[in-house]
Amino acid sequence: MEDKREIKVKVMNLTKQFDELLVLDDISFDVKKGEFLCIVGPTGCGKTTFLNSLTKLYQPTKGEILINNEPVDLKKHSIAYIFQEYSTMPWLTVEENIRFGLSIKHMPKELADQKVEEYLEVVGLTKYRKYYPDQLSASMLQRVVIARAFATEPELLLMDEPYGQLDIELRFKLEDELLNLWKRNGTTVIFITHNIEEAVYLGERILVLTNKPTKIKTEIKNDLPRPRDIVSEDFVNLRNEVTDLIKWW
Amino acid sequence: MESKTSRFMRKNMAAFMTIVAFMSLLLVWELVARFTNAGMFLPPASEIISKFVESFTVPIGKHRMLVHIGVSLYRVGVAFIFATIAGIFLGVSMGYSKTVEAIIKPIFEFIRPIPPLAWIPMSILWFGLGDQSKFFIIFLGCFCFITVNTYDGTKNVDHVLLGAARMLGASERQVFFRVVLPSSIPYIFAGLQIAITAGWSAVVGAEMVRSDEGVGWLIVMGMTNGNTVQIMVGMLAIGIVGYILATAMAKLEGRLCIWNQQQGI
Amino acid sequence: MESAAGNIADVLKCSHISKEFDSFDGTGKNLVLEDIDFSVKDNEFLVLFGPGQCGKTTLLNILAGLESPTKGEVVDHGKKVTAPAPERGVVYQKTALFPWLTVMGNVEFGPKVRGFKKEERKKIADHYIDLVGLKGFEKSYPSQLSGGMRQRVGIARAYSNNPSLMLMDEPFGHLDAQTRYMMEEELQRIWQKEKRAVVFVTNNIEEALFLADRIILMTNCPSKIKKEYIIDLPHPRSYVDPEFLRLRREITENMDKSM
Amino acid sequence: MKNKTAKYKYRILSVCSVIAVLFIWELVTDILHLISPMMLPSPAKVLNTLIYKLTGGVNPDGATLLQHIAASMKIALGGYTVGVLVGVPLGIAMAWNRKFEMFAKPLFDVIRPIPALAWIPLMILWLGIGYWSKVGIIFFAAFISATINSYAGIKRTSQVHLWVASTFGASKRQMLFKVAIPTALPMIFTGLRLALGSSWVALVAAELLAATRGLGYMIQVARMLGRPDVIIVGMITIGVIGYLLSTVLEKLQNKYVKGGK
Repeated sequence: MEDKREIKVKVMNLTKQFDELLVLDDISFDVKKGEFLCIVGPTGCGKTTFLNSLTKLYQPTKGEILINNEPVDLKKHSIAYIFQEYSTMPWLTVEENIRFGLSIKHMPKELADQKVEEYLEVVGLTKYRKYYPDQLSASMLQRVVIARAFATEPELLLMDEPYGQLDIELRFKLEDELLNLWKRNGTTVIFITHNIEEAVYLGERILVLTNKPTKIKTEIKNDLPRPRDIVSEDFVNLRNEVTDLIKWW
Repeated sequence: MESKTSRFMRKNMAAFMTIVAFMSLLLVWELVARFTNAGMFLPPASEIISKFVESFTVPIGKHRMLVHIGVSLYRVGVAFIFATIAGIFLGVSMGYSKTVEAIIKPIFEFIRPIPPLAWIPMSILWFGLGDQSKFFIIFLGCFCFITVNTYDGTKNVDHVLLGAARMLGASERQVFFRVVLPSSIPYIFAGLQIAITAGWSAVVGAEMVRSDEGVGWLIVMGMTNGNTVQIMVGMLAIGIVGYILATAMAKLEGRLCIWNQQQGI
Repeated sequence: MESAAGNIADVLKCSHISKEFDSFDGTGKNLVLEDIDFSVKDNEFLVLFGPGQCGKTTLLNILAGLESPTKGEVVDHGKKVTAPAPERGVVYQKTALFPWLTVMGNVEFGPKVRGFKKEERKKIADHYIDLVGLKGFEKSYPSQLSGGMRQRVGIARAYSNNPSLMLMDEPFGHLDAQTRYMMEEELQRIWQKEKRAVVFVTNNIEEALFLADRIILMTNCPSKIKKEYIIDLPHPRSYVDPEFLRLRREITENMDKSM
Repeated sequence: MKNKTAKYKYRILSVCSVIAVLFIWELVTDILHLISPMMLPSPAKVLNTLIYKLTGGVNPDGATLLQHIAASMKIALGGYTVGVLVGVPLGIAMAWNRKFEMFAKPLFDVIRPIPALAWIPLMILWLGIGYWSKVGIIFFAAFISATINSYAGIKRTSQVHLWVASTFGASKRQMLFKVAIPTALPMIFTGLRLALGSSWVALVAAELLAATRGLGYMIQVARMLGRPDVIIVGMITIGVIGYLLSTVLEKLQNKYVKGGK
C-alpha cells in the first residue's frame, strides 16, 4: 500500500569526497514524516560519514538535503543525533546531561524541568539523577543519551548503532523502549546499523548500502506486524534476504 | 570541486599567516625602537639580529657565541646523563619494589619541592664556584623529573599485560625486563623531555649566579654593564637552543617509540 | 553426548569455587562467584554464558591461575592450579597484546621466554600466524591492525605455547556484528584444525550457540550455575536454522534479567 | 587481612627510613664531627635556627623568617595572578579561534622556549631590583605554563561532544562555554598548579640575583656570611611553601572540577 505520509527528509545526489577518497556516491532517497527508516550496510560502508553529511556536520561535496522542503539548518530544524561512541558529558550529572539539549535551545526553566523529569522517568533513571557518567554501566549511559535526545522532542532523530556493545537480552529491552517512544512522539527516525537482525526488527523500511564508495543497493519494505517475533518464518526470510545482499564474510 | 590552487592555499595558509605575523611584529618593533623614546629600553630588532650573527665571529668576553653555547650545553649534557642514569634506576626500583619505595620515596618527596636554584648557595658551599656546583644544580633539575616519570611508568604498568606474560610462561625476572621496562618507556621519555628543558633553564640560572662563560653569563653580564642588546642576543641564543633541545628529544621519542603512535604520550 | 575424538579424561576440574571482593566503600564484602562446580573434557568447546559483566571474567582468571578463589580449588590434569601456566592459554577481551612487539614478536613471546631456539620458535610462530590468516602481517605493530586482526594475534599467541586448554574472555566483544560472525566462523575453523579444550566466555547468545558443544548458563551477580545445555547441532551451524533459533529462545527466556 | 598488615609494614618502614636519615645526619655532624659545621650544620642546629628565625630573630639577614616569607609571597602571588589572568584566556582563544591561532601561536612559540630565569636580567635592567622587576619575571613564568595548559585543555575537547552540541543547534559561543571549557577545566587547573610551581622557582632565582628581602635573598646572604644553617632553614621553608601552595590548588581542583580527567 502506498505510504501517503508527507515527505520529511529529501536527500538528492548526496556525494562526499575527502581529498582523493570518494566515500558517498550520489545517494538520493526520501523519508516520510514519522517513519522508522533503518539503514544497513557491510562493515566499513562509511555509515558515520553518511549520517554526518546528512546533518551537515560534514559539508557534503555535492547534493542537497531538505527537511520540510527547506535546506537542513541545525539551528532551525530540531534534530537529535545519537552517536556510536559514548557521548555523555563526564562533567555533568545524569539530570544535567538530559537537560543539555534543552538549555542549548534556551527552553524556559519550568518547561525544561518538567521535560527532564518526564524523560528521567521514561528511561527509568530517576533514582540515578545525581550520578556522574563514570558511575554508570554501559546500558545506563545509552539510556541517558536517548533521554537527552528525546527530551528535545526532535522532529528528526538519527541513531548510529547505539546498542552495538550491549548483550542480546538488554538490546531487545532498549529497542522496545525506543519503539514505544517513537510511537508516542511520532518522531521520524533514521537508524543505521551493522546488525541485520536489529534492522529487520526495528525498521518499517530498510535501505541497503554497498561498500565504499557507498551507494544505495536497494530498498526493502518491512511491514511485519509488531511486536516482531525474531523466530517467526517471515522474519527469518526477510533477515536472510537482507543478509544475502550484504554478506561479505 | 575545490581548485588545485585554493587547496594549496588552504594547506599552506598556516605557514603564510605565520610569516605575516612575524613580518608585522618585526616591522612594528623596528618602528617603535627607531622613532620613539622606547628605543632607549628596546633596541631595534635589526640591531639585535646583526649583533647575534656577529657574535659568532666576534667574541663577547673571552669567547665567541658558539663557545658560550658549547660550554652551557656541555654542563647540561654531563649533568643530564648522570640524572638520566640515576633517575631511571631510582624510578624503576621505587616503582617495582614496594620496600624500596617505602624507604626512599619519603626522602625523595621531601627534597622534590625544593627548586634546584635554591640549592645554589649550598652547592657553592660544598663544591665551590666552578663547574662542579653547576653540574650538581643541573643534575637536581633533571633528576627529579626523570625519577617521577619513570616511577609513574613502572607503577601503572597494565596488570593485564603482566598476567598475559605470566600466562605465556615468563618468569618474574623476564616479566620485569620484557614487560615492565618496555611499557615504561613512553613515561621515561616524557620525563626526559621535561628534564632537558628544566636542565637548560637550570644551567641559565646557575650561570647567572656565578660563571665566567656560558649563555647565562652572557645575559647577566649584559645586565651588569647595562648592555640591552647583549641581553637580547643572549636570550635569543637561549631560546633557539632551548627549542632545538626540546624538538630533538621529541623526534628521538618519535623514532624509538613508533609503536606508541596512537597513545602519543 | 561425549565429544567426538580424544579420551574422556577431564582437562580441568573446578569444585565449589567462590570469590568475594572488598566492596568499594571498604565496609562489606561483595560476593561475585558462589559455589561453582564443573569440569572441562578434552577437546570440548565449553561456553560460559550469562548476562552482563558479573563474575565471568573473574571465573576465567581463576581457571587460568591469574586470580585465586576465596573458597574451592581448580585442578588441571590432577595438579592444583595456583599460578598461570602455558598449559592454560588465555585470550583477553582487550587483546592485551604487547604494543611494542610486532605480530611476530607477540606470537613468539611464549616460546622465547620458555627458551626455545630461534629457528624452532620461528617455525611455531609462522605455523600459528598462518593458521589465523595473518600471513604477511608479521612485521606490523598492534596499533596498525584492526580489532579483528588484533584478536587473531591474541589467539595465535595463546596457541603458540601448545596449551591443553584455551581460555577465551569475550574475545569478540568489541567487534561489529558482521565482523563478529566472521571471527566466530574463523574460530570454528581454527578449533577444528587445532583440537584443544576451550572455555569461552560470552554474553552473546548467537555466539554461544554457534560455537558451543556445551553451554553453562550463569546467573546474575553473584554468579552461580543455573542450567546446562548440551548442543549437538552439526557444524557448520547457521544462525537462522529453526532448531538454532528455538534453542536461542529457550536459553534467553531462562536467562536472568540483567540490570 | 593480608594486605592490611602489608600496608602498615610499609608505613613503618617509611617512618624508620626518615628517622634513620635524621639520625645519620646528627651522627655525622654533632656526634662524630666527620663534617665541619661550616659545610653541614647538624639537624639540632638547623632546628633552633628555625625557631630563632620564626620567633623574631632578625640576623644575619635583617628580617624574620615570616617577613621574608611575606615578601616572597606578595611578589609571587602578584606576578602569578597577572600571568594566569593573561595566560588562561590567551590559551583558550588560541585553541578555539583558528585565525587567531595562526597569528598568535607562532609568536607564543618563539617566547616559549626562553626559560623564565632568562628574563631576569632584562627585567632588572628595565624595572630595577625592586618589586616590579620580580613581578615581571614571575609573570613570564606563570603566563607560559597557564597558556600551554589551557591551549592543550581546549584542544582535548572531543569531536563527538561538539557534534552533539551542534546538532542541538548550538552557536559557536555556546559550544565554547558548554563543551570546550568544561572539558578543558582539569587541564586548566593543572596549568594553574604548574604555573604556581614555576613562579615559585623564578621568584627564588630572582631573589638570589638582586633583592633586599625574601627567601631567595635570605639564603644568598646566609651563604656570603657562612651560615649554612640559615641556608637549610631557607631551603626547607621554600620547599614546604611550594608544596603547600600546590596542595591547596589540588584540593580546590578536586572540589570544583568534576569528571573528564
